[in-house]
Amino acid sequence: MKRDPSPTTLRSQLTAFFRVIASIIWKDLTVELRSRELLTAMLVFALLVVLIFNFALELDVKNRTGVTPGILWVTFTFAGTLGLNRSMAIEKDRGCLDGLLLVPVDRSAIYFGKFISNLAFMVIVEIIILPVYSALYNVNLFHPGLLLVILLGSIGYMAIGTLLAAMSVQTRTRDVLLPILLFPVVVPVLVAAVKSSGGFLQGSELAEILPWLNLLIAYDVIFIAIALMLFDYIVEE
Amino acid sequence: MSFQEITPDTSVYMIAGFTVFFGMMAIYLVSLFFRWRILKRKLELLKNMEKRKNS
Amino acid sequence: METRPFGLRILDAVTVLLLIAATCMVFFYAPREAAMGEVQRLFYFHVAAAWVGMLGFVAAGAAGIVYLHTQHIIWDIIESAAVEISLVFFFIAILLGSIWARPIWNAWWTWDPRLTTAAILELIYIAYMMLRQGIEDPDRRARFGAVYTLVGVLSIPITFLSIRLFRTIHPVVIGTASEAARGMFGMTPPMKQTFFFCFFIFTVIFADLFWNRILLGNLSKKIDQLRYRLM
Amino acid sequence: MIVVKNLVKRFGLKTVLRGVDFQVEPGEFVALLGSNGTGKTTFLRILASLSRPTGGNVRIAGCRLPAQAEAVRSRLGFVSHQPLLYGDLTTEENLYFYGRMYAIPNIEQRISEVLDMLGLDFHRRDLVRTLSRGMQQRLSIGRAVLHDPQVLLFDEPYTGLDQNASVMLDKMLSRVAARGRAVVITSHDLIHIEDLATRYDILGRGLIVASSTREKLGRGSLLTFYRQAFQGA
Repeated sequence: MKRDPSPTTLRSQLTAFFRVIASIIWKDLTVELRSRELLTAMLVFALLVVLIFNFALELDVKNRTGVTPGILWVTFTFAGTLGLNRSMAIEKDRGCLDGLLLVPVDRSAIYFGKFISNLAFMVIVEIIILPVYSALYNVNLFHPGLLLVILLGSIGYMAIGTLLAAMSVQTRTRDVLLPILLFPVVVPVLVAAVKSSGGFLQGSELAEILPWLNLLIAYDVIFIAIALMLFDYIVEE
Repeated sequence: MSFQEITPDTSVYMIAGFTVFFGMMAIYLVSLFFRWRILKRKLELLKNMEKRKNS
Repeated sequence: METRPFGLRILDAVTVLLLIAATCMVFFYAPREAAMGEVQRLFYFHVAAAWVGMLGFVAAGAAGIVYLHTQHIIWDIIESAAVEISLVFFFIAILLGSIWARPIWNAWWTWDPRLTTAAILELIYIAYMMLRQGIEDPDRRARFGAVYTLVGVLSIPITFLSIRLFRTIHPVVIGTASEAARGMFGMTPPMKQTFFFCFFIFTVIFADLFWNRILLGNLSKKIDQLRYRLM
Repeated sequence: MIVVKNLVKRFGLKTVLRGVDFQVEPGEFVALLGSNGTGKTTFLRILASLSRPTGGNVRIAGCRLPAQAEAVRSRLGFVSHQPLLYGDLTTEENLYFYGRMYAIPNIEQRISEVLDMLGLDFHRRDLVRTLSRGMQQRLSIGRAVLHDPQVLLFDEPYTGLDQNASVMLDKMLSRVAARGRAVVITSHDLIHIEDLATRYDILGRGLIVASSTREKLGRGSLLTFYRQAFQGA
């Protein structure tokens, strides 16, 4: 690597990095606050999925606790792809992605910015769905462990989802392609998240849940690292 | 384990299995062969076109 | 590269002969397994096909890394060839596994970690094919293909781990739980010899198909080049 | 300011640029002309560090591409034929967003300056998607000059503009070019370009086939020059 003519210190590079991340998050939230397209779509869709499960699975009291983690994660997964597609379409429609790529900062900052705002949208949807679900089915979901699992699972899902959405938005089939690309590679997240959510809800011992939590954390770390390495190849010609 | 003493007759499944194996291999080979032939034909066509263009 | 090189023709012939030899060995040399009967003979080809699938999987991942590093189109051709062969052979392995499982476990499908992982890998490969189909520009197709291959290659071991963990915590095995029924039969020496012979033969089959498929990819690239020149 | 030597760009099998040599001094306003599909956009995208060159040397403001892309990007403004603006943000917010990412000191003041210059002060709080195409294009220029770059690149800025908007754009272009910047503009609209640019380079089949300055050509003869260049090539 060659040095820039105007030598910049690591510290100023870091501030630039975080400033870009913060700007992208600010921008995404402002746009969303104004149009409310993305969150509305995700929320309505998530509620519909919960509703459909009620009829599809006949959720009587006996069944509920067993299938609750499964229903929650299916809902989050589907709503998540909806959000990812929309969030990337915003960048692609008016060529804004090029505008971001022109900013003098390492491209991983753009990945992180989009990743964190996508994650924020997913977490917002989850925060709304959880109380609604517990009210509708009379299940207490407010367990700190469960919240931790949901956060870890969403991180893993969005880490790889942001990367693949940046890819699928540049193809001919666009939004159809994203779930097809994404679902087979997030299987470990779903397995681990469903299992550990179930563990917390049924009050299993921590030793039983711990392997799943470790798996989630490992997945998160590995896939954030991978996405950082590969993001450049996706946005550059 | 009752069936450990008497060997069950599973030859039908065996025959089905090997049929599937050789069938799949054949399908793949045939697909490779046809793709190869189609490409060769295209190549011939393009070469002729190039010759005509040059002459 | 309009005609296949002499070496490849010889390899083709050798491969066919070896496959015939392997088939004979499976039928006539390997003894009948007492607990499962004739269907156990599928085991040799089943495992060997999965082995070829694994070879293709590793080759695709390696080619993906090299492509992203060098950006040379030949590595993209190699990568897609490896994916295609791996797709076919994992599919064969899954089918043979199912047919084997039916009389033994009384079910076509068990959610065994290896079997499930293979099925998920098939889905990743299909997604890979669809991704490539959706991109016009050959450079971008190659880049995205390589990126997705790498994502798949890294997620598969974790998937396998997670499904195995899933099974160990919930030890509900469909069908009988006897050792024999789970496929862990003791192999007699002739069985072992057949097994390793099949492994070897299928590696040769892999090499032969891989070579052929790479030539096919090369030919297709050449045609695109020629067509572009004529336009 | 811009030095390009033997630039080659291939997309898969297509060779779009086959050895372009190109140079722009500070204060020069270069029009890059040529019919569609001759690689004008590709060329500008390489200069803007959005696309990697396959071969050759590119230096912008003394920095090499793509090795020192970040340094180049901070000295460069790029206006694409897409506006690169967010429809659901206001005029002011769009500039604020880009300004923050470029780390511009006194952002508010700089935004006011730019909006004044563009004549968009009145639309400060309008959502970008409610603006006309011409106003969006002007704002897009504002976005590109926000960080006061030494090099400005315009890719087909006249596409989709009506007569009034084009005249307005002419004014903007001459205003942003007047500060000793190096400007490169691509277009197939010869009429507007003729009065603006100081030099005309013609790109045909991936090479610069002809080049001339305004002084040499004299008024009204760009079209003839353009035609001759293609007959010669």
